[in-house]
Amino acid sequence: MSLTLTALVASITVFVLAIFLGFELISKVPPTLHTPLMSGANAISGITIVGALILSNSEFHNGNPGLSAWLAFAALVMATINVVGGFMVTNRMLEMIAGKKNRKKGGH
Amino acid sequence: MSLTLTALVASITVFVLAIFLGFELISKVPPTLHTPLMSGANAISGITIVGALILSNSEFHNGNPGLSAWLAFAALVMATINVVGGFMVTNRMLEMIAGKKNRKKGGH
Amino acid sequence: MVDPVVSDIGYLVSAALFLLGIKRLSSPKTAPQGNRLGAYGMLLAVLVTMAKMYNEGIIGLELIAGGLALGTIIGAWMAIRVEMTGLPELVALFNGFGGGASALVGLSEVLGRIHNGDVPSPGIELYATWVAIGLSGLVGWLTLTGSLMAMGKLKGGFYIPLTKKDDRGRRKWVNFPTWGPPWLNFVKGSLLVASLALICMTIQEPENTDYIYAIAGLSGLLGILFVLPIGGADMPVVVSLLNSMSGIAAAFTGFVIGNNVLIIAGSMVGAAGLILTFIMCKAMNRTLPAVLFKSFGGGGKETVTRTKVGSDPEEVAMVCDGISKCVIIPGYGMAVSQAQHAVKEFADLLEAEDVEVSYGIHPVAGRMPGHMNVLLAEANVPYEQLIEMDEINSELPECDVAIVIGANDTVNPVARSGEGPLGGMPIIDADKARVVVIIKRSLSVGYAGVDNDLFYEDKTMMLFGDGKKMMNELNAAFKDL
Amino acid sequence: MVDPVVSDIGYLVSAALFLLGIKRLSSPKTAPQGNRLGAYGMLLAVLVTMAKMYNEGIIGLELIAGGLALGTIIGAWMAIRVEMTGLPELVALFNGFGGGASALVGLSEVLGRIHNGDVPSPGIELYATWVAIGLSGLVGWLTLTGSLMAMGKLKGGFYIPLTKKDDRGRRKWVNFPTWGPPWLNFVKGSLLVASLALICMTIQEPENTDYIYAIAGLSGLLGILFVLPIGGADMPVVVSLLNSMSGIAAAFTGFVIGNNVLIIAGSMVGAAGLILTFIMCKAMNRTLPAVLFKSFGGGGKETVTRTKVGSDPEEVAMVCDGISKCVIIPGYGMAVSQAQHAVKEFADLLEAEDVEVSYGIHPVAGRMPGHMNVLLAEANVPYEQLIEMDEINSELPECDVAIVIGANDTVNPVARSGEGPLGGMPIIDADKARVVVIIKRSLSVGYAGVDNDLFYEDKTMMLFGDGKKMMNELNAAFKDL
Ligand SMILES: NC(=O)c1ccc[n+]([C@@H]2O[C@H](COP(=O)([O-])OP(=O)(O)OC[C@H]3O[C@@H](n4cnc5c(N)ncnc54)[C@H](OP(=O)(O)O)[C@@H]3O)[C@@H](O)[C@H]2O)c1
Ligand SMILES: NC(=O)c1ccc[n+]([C@@H]2O[C@H](COP(=O)([O-])OP(=O)(O)OC[C@H]3O[C@@H](n4cnc5c(N)ncnc54)[C@H](OP(=O)(O)O)[C@@H]3O)[C@@H](O)[C@H]2O)c1
Repeated sequence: MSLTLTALVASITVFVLAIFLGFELISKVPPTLHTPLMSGANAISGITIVGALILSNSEFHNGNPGLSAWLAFAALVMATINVVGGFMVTNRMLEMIAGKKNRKKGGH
Repeated sequence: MSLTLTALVASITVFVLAIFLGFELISKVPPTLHTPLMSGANAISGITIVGALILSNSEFHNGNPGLSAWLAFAALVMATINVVGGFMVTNRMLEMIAGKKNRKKGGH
Repeated sequence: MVDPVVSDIGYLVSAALFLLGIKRLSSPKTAPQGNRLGAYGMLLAVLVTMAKMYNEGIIGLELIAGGLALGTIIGAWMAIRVEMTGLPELVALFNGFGGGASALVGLSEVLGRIHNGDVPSPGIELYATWVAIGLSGLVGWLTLTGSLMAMGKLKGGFYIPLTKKDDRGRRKWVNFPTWGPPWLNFVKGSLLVASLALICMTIQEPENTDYIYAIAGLSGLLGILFVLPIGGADMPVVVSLLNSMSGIAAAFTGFVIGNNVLIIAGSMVGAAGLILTFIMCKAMNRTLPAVLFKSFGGGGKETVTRTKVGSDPEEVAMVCDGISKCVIIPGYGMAVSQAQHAVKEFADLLEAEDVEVSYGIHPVAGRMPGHMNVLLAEANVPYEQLIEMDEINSELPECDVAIVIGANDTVNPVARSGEGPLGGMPIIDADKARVVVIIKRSLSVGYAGVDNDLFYEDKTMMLFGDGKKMMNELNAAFKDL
Repeated sequence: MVDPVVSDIGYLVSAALFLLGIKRLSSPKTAPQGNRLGAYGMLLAVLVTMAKMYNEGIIGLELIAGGLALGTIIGAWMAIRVEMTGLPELVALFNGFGGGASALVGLSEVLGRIHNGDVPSPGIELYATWVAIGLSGLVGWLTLTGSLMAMGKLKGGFYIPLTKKDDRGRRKWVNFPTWGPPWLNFVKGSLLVASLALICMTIQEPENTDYIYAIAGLSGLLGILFVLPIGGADMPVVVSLLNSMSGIAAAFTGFVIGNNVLIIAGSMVGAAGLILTFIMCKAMNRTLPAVLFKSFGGGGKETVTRTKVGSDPEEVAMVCDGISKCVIIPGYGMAVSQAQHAVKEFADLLEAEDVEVSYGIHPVAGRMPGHMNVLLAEANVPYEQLIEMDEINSELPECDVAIVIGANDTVNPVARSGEGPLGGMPIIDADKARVVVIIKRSLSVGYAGVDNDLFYEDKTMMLFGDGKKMMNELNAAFKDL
């Protein structure tokens, strides 16, 4: 994983573009959606789970997990909680807000 | 300039992000600004001038410009017209629309 | 040879799904779909990573499977078990976990590299990686401790275990501290500068783990001090800001392990979270610096000295008989006592008598944005009857009875004076109605800790008691009329 | 060693400037700044490129300096010399140059590589580069020929040189053809498919230049056929779409030469241009497929059979004396005759008599969006007096005199019937005013080629003649009253 300058600059380019994109994505959010949006975005920031997965697999010494493997394991647990819990709880909130309306449409 | 797969995918990533960004950038434009916006964006698409510059410098054979150098030259002229003319004409339009207002504020 | 491209493209698709997810989450109709898209994106990213690892040979299978299983069980259990009133705390907690995970990944990477002697020689790789590790640690640990603080503040406090139970059967309750003298801002600034200096020093001595741990310690402390002075009422804004930071931490982690999807998703969440923070500040009528650097609200409860004679359900039922327009204004108390179903029943009773019923929803009623909407939707209140603040305020002067259930700050007329902790917050003008009925357990103050003159007005009838119980009694009384 | 990074960062900054430029261009207050940011971004990109070339050794200095100088002179000269009425054509022309430049860069690269024997062996590099070259050619040539066609159509036609001059001293004028039987869509489809097939074939035989030239030929033809069936009135939409394409072409060129700033700027313009295209369609009350695949408007002028007695300036001046509200509705004719200053003078005269004057601006009056605003701003008409269509329509029933100067389609009541080329286009309800004065040279039709019943109504006074001349005479008559 040796890092070249060009690769770094490419990563920075992606970083900058994504930041701009994030700014543009959200413009007007009705108050009802503030919490679900926050919660959903939070779940997405659990993407760090990818890093935790990779390190949980690589940081072994002679087949035994070392300190850093256990740290990666802790990271994996935390990230998974964040991801699974985050999306589920967001879903629950949204079902409360929007789901009911839909069910009503069908029912009445 | 040998192209690796990783570099290609990185470029595609940038491409996709920039397209999304372009979509998000413009949401509501008052009719008055349709033409200046079109004209300004057009000037920006003259960025191909960078490519024309690079090729105008590289496509030489034994110090003499070959066909492809002349093509690059033609591209350079066209792109420069697009860029210079485009920004100037946009500026003229905008001065008509906005500049007058400002001058008025100062004047009256 | 083709494999890495497939996985890169998989990551790109998952980034696009996140993007669409965030976008859809911000509009009412598409929000559930947005959340699903985000989840699919995450699933894809995990699967792609697993496939990649499988290709390269899995050595830590137990660790991975165990971690995923454990995290899934805990996360799902928390998400299912949580009560609606506990949602904001849970979001804060999850957010802290996200930040912590990013910090841990960075830590794990640096320790692993040092242990394996894989520290790059001075040059661009060392600088970039170590700076990214330092920054992901700084932002990540800060997010973790800050979010835990925020969670505590959102709960408002905690019961001290083992203390004597009072007459209502509850143990001693202490409020979560809110404390922040002006000089604390200097301390916070110094901590930040010190952490950044430490990051520079890690570059000089990349093998020295002390610096890494010092960064963790300082930034953890910074997170605590950051949230300490902020009042509970401002917590949603703080959580949103911390959410933005956990995104940034993930993006830095992406630089550490050289993965674009982390960079894209993380920085997108970081930017979107920041915008959302500003939007929320605006909805609460505050500025971000005011929220962050001036302590406010949620702290010491004022002692109530004035008194007011309570009314009873029968009297209120009589007042409500034969009116033509009633506005119900719910607040945090309705959420705590789970009174929404009883409220809906009351509204049905009134509507059967041809009374026009609507609900006045204050944007920050309850403890999280949209709290009331969620609860009332759960009780099947038609969406059209939920009226936003500005609109209901123009209707209230023609309203016969305003029923305020468990709300306090959001109807406190002192806000109009522009002074004190509530100063300038827009409120629902309940006091413009002909008669105001207020259902709460006592005359005590609300979140911001400010006394409410509305209770003592002549046109106000106080109905003291638990929200749900009083609503049920009111319904019974109304049926008996 | 550090140099390439500096230049990469320079490119990144310039991409960010483009981004901010586009964003600011879409809002009235920030638009001039947006344009400037875009120009700075371009300047930066050019400087960075030159610095990079300087580092690597400049060999084509004469070529580069000559090309830049020539392009700058021509571009600046065109931009300065153009009259306001000619703006849309010029934008179309510039756009075509942009597309052509991208196509030429691709062509130059591929010919250079073949000549130098630098064709990669089959593999990812060959595929990616050759596909990018093919696509940049396809889109680029199409943009070039399509934009030239669009330019011709925006002019409306051309004088045939060397023909006999008529009594007004003008040579014979032919309209630009608009022709598109339904089967033409099949032809266009086949051309597109054939071009794509050719791109696939270039990968098989990368050294075969015939394919490259064939792509250029086919896509050039495609551009012509693409614009041929579309009526002049829809040209701004087409130019906007072509603008989007020239951005895409630049992005593909970025893949060819492996430069991110081209990719970012190009694809951003491509996407933003597409959105703008939809916005413009909406403003003209049409859908994009309807614009592109059904021919409409701008074609054959109908012969006028009915007659109407003209009025004279003195009569109109008398009608305008003592009224209280006057609405001026300008159109293309005001632009052609440069009557805006005379119009403003007339408005001043009326205002001196305490008449309330406002201007009714139709979104597609003239030949480009915002055409009227630009002209009237040039004549120092206060911005507040320019009223948009919907708003002025609610005022027109109380208006004493509506002065229509050089407008036709935009006030044609037949649009309300929903039939014919104008069917469904929202119009300014000039016919609701008490008296309508129409200033134009004849009874002939406007852009869409549809006869206008408004001319023949009793309340309508026709003032036949060149717009500027008639306005000046009207001003003189009004002063003489
Ligand atoms: N929505 C958000 O995003 C958010 C987040 C955090 C903080 N805040 C802040 O929270 C406040 C919200 O205002 P609000 O008017 O909704 O609530 P509030 O001002 O906090 O008042 C709630 C009232 O409900 C009463 N109550 C508590 N439990 C009850 C029960 N079981 N039955 C009946 N009543 C009960 C309490 O009085 P008794 O003790 O006398 O019963 C209390 O005065 C604002 O200050 C806002 O800034 C909002
Ligand atoms: N704004 C845009 O984006 C745009 C772009 C392209 C096309 N269009 C289309 O253009 C039309 C615009 O409508 P419009 O009402 O502004 O214009 P119009 O319908 O094209 O009518 C203009 C009228 O001005 C008269 N005129 C021409 N030269 C004149 C002169 N020197 N002095 C006085 N009158 C003169 C012409 O009549 P005489 O020959 O009798 O003088 C003509 O009937 C719409 O159909 C629109 O869709 C708009």
